[in-house]
Amino acid sequence: MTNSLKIDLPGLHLKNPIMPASGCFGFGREFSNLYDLSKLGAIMIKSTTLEPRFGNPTPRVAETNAGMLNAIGLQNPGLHKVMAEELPWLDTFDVPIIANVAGTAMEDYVETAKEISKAPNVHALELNISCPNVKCGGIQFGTDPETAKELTKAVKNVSEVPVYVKLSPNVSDIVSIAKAVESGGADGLTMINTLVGMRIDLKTAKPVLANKTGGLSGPAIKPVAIRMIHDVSQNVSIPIIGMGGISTAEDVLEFFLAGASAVAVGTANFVNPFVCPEIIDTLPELLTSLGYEHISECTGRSWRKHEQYTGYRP
Amino acid sequence: MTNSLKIDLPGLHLKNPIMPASGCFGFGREFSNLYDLSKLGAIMIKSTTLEPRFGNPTPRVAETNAGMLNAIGLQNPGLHKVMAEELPWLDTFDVPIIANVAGTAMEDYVETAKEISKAPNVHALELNISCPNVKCGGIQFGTDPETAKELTKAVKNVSEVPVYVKLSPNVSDIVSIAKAVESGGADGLTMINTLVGMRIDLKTAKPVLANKTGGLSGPAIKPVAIRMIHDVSQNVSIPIIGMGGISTAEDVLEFFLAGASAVAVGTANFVNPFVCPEIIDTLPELLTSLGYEHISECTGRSWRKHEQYTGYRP
Amino acid sequence: MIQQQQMTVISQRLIAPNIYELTMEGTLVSSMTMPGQFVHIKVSNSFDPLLRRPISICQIDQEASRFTVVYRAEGKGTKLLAEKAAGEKVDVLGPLGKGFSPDEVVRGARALLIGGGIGIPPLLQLSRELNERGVNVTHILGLRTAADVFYEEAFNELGETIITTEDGSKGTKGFVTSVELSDEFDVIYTCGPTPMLKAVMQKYAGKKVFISLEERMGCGIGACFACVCKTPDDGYKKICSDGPVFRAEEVLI
Amino acid sequence: MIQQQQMTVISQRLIAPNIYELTMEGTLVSSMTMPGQFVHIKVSNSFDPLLRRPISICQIDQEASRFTVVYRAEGKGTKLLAEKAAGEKVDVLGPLGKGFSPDEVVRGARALLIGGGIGIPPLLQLSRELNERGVNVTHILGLRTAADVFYEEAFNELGETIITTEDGSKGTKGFVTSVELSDEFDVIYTCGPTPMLKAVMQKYAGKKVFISLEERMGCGIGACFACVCKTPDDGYKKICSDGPVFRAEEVLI
Ligand SMILES: Cc1cc2nc3c(=O)[nH]c(=O)nc-3n(C[C@H](O)[C@H](O)[C@H](O)COP(=O)(O)OP(=O)(O)OC[C@H]3O[C@@H](n4cnc5c(N)ncnc54)[C@H](O)[C@@H]3O)c2cc1C
Ligand SMILES: Cc1cc2nc3c(=O)[nH]c(=O)nc-3n(C[C@H](O)[C@H](O)[C@H](O)COP(=O)(O)OP(=O)(O)OC[C@H]3O[C@@H](n4cnc5c(N)ncnc54)[C@H](O)[C@@H]3O)c2cc1C
Ligand SMILES: Cc1cc2nc3c(=O)[nH]c(=O)nc-3n(C[C@H](O)[C@H](O)[C@H](O)COP(=O)(O)O)c2cc1C
Ligand SMILES: Cc1cc2nc3c(=O)[nH]c(=O)nc-3n(C[C@H](O)[C@H](O)[C@H](O)COP(=O)(O)O)c2cc1C
Ligand code: FES
Ligand code: FES
Repeated sequence: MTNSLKIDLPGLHLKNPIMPASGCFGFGREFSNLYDLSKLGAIMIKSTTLEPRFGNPTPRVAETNAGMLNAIGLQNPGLHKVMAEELPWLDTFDVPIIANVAGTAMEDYVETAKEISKAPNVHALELNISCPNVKCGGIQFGTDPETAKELTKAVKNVSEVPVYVKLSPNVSDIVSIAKAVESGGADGLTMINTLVGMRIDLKTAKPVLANKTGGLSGPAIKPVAIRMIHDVSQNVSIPIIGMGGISTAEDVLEFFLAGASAVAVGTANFVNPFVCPEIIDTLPELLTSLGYEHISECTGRSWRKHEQYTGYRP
Repeated sequence: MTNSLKIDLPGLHLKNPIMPASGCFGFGREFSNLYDLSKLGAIMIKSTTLEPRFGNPTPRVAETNAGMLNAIGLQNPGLHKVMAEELPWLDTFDVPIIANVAGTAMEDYVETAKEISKAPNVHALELNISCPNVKCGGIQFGTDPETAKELTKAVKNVSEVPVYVKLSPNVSDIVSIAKAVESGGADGLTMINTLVGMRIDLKTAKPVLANKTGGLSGPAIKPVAIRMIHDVSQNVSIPIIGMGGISTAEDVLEFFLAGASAVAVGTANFVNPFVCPEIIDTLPELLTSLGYEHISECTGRSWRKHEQYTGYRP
Repeated sequence: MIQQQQMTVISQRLIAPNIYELTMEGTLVSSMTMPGQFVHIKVSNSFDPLLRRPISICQIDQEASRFTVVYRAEGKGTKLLAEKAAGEKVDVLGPLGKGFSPDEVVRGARALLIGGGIGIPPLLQLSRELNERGVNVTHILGLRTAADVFYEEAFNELGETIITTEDGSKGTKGFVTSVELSDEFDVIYTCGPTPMLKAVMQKYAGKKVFISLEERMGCGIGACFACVCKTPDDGYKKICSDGPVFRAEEVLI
Repeated sequence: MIQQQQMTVISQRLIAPNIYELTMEGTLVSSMTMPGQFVHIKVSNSFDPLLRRPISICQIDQEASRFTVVYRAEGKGTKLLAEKAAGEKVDVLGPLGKGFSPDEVVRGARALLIGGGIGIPPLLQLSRELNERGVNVTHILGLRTAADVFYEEAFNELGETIITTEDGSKGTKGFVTSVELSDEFDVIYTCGPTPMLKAVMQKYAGKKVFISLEERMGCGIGACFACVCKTPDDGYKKICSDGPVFRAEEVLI
């Protein structure tokens, strides 16, 4: 039955195409108390930077209508500790790791990518060029096509595993960024990161988040993610791991129809910590009920001629 | 009491800063059966183009989590009929009209703006350079600063009334567009128009909207609007009419604190057709409860030194 | 006059698989004048679901200030509506649109009412009003299968009632257009899925046919241009305010 | 073990202006081991509000598989929670975090429990467990005004209970730190708004003080880094999983 979910992507042989999104699952320790992590298709670990980062002051999250803002600020224990403690611990599970790499300068990215790609259970990198919550680094790499391409190239040069680039939705033309990144040698795309947003507290007249702005995630942004994946998937030939507001098996399918070949679940893990295994369990039946034999048949079906294509093939 | 809501903006002497947003109120006829339009601060009429437009095929709307997509496609009876029938009818109410002008080429915009600005009850224009739902025209004017500036200039040249430019949120850097438009002579900004989004029907595997993509509006986009108004208001010295997800008096205040000097209500009119008069009635009490004497004290308070400023002054 | 009112749920019951009958009470009912009009229902106070749901008026009881709708609980909004119990409040905007005008036929005339699935309910109030005006009414009600049939008795009391089911488990096997009647009718009223409306229009071409249309709606009152359909003269009609009921010749579907 | 469970509402009542006491039943209760832990409640099935709400456990009844929370209905989520009636289901994730350890004191020791406002409820279960361990407990409960006082009797039964009100309408006028006690205490437990915690830490500096912290939360289980606070050694603690209860010296507030 779950055979209908098996997906191969560059570097990734996934038992199913469902994985927690970076930053919404830490390094998996907390969720390992709730269910067996081996059940997941993959895990996108929290953005890792060369040096440890404490992140932004609190409050770091705020609720919005059908969404939330976060400005964690890439808190993480740094490359060394992730290599020494988190990845070996994760290796006790039968699940490939996608290591999310962030930085503030090209050199950071390159050094972190080079090292972390050597970990035996890291099967792919996710290059975070789209974090809206850090002063320098992150998002400026993701809004200019040329810079995005250069960074991709540099990281591809040193990485031992395929490189996926995580795109920002805060751009006028996401297709041109996607194409630039593809021409820089990216093996795949992950999209979307959060939209920049803000909430203001009426009583204090100040932004709710200490960082003022934060990244908007959750069901509210789903239509934006769907649109961007729909547009990008028609213009690149590398696979897309889709994310942005996924909470149900139906949502997963909507992302596939738009053009995704796998998906990640972020915010929904906070609402229902069992959401990933629940989706994995219900997806096969949903596929059957809609007449599909394998989920890969769905990829891009909203715009492809059906005959033409049955999902990304590596 | 409602004196706490009186606001003056270029061309506009408003009894209160609450107005229906363009496209969510038609030309007011339907709502006039529900309440007295003279109660409103102003009315932003449906985008008017030189020639009549039928718009896009149906379905034209789709629901999303805490939001909706629309792809009406600027259906309107055209300049001539708006001048001959709609504006004279609206003149029977004591309410200033902000005429929203759209087009597909610079000349259309200029000609429509020139004519419609002559109507006695049109006190300002709103230049729609941000409609995501028409093939050519609209949004491409709103994503390139230089084009936006040129169009603003051209329209300013011919308009008999102040010109507000409506900005698109689908850009990498809204501040640079805002500045360009200001340097082109805009008297004010209105923001934000809708975010481009999509929904896909699982059963048909096709986009729900006939136009495929549509504009996302409603509470879901409020944090994006707040952030953009917060950023833009610190970088221009023309006033902003804010919109995007407003449903309550509290929302109105959040927009003012972010940097708006007046607000428009769009999607919420569909959920509660009485929302505008209800907000106008409850706003004074909310202001009092938070210790404000006049709503103009709130403009930009989330980022201004309090002493420095007490709202936009013409 | 269109009103927005917190109406009180009097009763809610399942009358066929996933089909609910909901009766509500409030002064808004006094404005309900035409069968075939609809109400726009906000099913929860939350922003999710955000939009109102258009549902046709099925029965009106002016004396008790009550009206009834019948709907299929399928998507998010209608499933929430199905949870409302007696005593709870529901936010109703209405009555909206222009319905079937029973004035179109005179005493003694013959009317044929053709309903398909969830298009059947609005024909009940219409049939009652036609009966009151002394019109002779025949009904054809099309459903998928025997279990889906509802209101058969209520229609039977108002005139001859022919049931069709796609699987033949009850009545005539096939569609509403599979029924051959020898009588001549002065007017035909029909409500149901668009393919059915088209088939009915074709079968009864040349007759005086009234159809009730559906479209995705925003405002429901004619302001947003979400629900337009084209007309033969290259113009358009808004289904929510010019309709949902039209003369077959008026609109292109 | 952390569980997610649809728990059944047993009772909900208003015990002071805007303050509700909610009792729920389910097997999840069997995992509740430490006073001061909290649960993360999803107040509706809708995506709006989206996030769970962290609420402290106030009373645990293992025999009946029931527990009680006391909360202020102020924002969107807690107002919806206040609408839940007996028999309804509520989605609870818990128990979460590390609470007050009653093991820190020995039989015959003296403990001072200081609660402010909505920080009072978790001290009730703590006081009970301290009493069971033969600890001598004194309570100081700070509120704004007489009408806001709740659970006075319950605390009285467990030990000396001093009420303070800001307006002096009941008990000592002022704040919890306005109370001067001649006794020496072996341990102090406190829960309430941050300014109060700071004042208590200052007044009882040098003592063994346990504080319970609050912060905006995402996951509630330690995975998202939303709720961190700094520690004196330049490290950090996650309030949701390392706390919410800390030794005063452990964290910088
Ligand atoms: C004038 C009119 C009268 C109607 N009368 C009835 C009736 O008496 N009984 C009944 O069961 N149904 C009726 N419908 C259809 C009913 O409106 C939809 O079934 C309902 O809106 C679906 O909502 P949902 O929450 O189940 O689905 P969702 O999938 O959650 O709906 C998502 C969005 O799509 C819209 N939508 C989905 N399906 C339809 C549809 N078929 N027509 C219009 N909008 C749709 C919803 O209103 C909502 O905005 C009528 C529709 C119209 C236009
Ligand atoms: C560990 C812990 C234990 C708590 N125990 C209790 C308790 O026993 N009784 C009680 O009344 N309150 C308690 N609180 C505070 C309670 O969580 C908030 O009052 C509640 O979340 C506010 O939700 P709302 O729907 O009323 O407000 P909204 O304004 O709708 O909340 C919006 C968002 O902000 C968050 N938020 C708002 N205020 C707070 C706050 N003070 N602390 C944390 N998050 C907040 C909400 O969780 C939500 O995500 C506790 C908080 C924490 C962290
Ligand atoms: C609390 C939080 C922390 C996040 N941290 C990261 C991060 O460290 N790196 C990253 O690439 N994305 C991060 N994201 C973005 C998510 O991975 C994801 O792209 C986004 O939230 C959209 O998906 P969702 O709507 O399912 O949450 C974070 C999101 C949230 C909500
Ligand atoms: C159905 C619909 C039609 C719209 N038509 C127009 C339009 O014709 N011209 C325009 O400038 N904006 C149009 N808008 C955008 C709104 O004016 C407004 O900028 C946007 O919806 C955000 O506000 P809201 O979230 O309050 O709806 C339309 C929005 C909707 C929902
Ligand atoms: S639904 Fe708005 S015009 Fe018909
Ligand atoms: S709330 Fe997620 S780490 Fe504490």
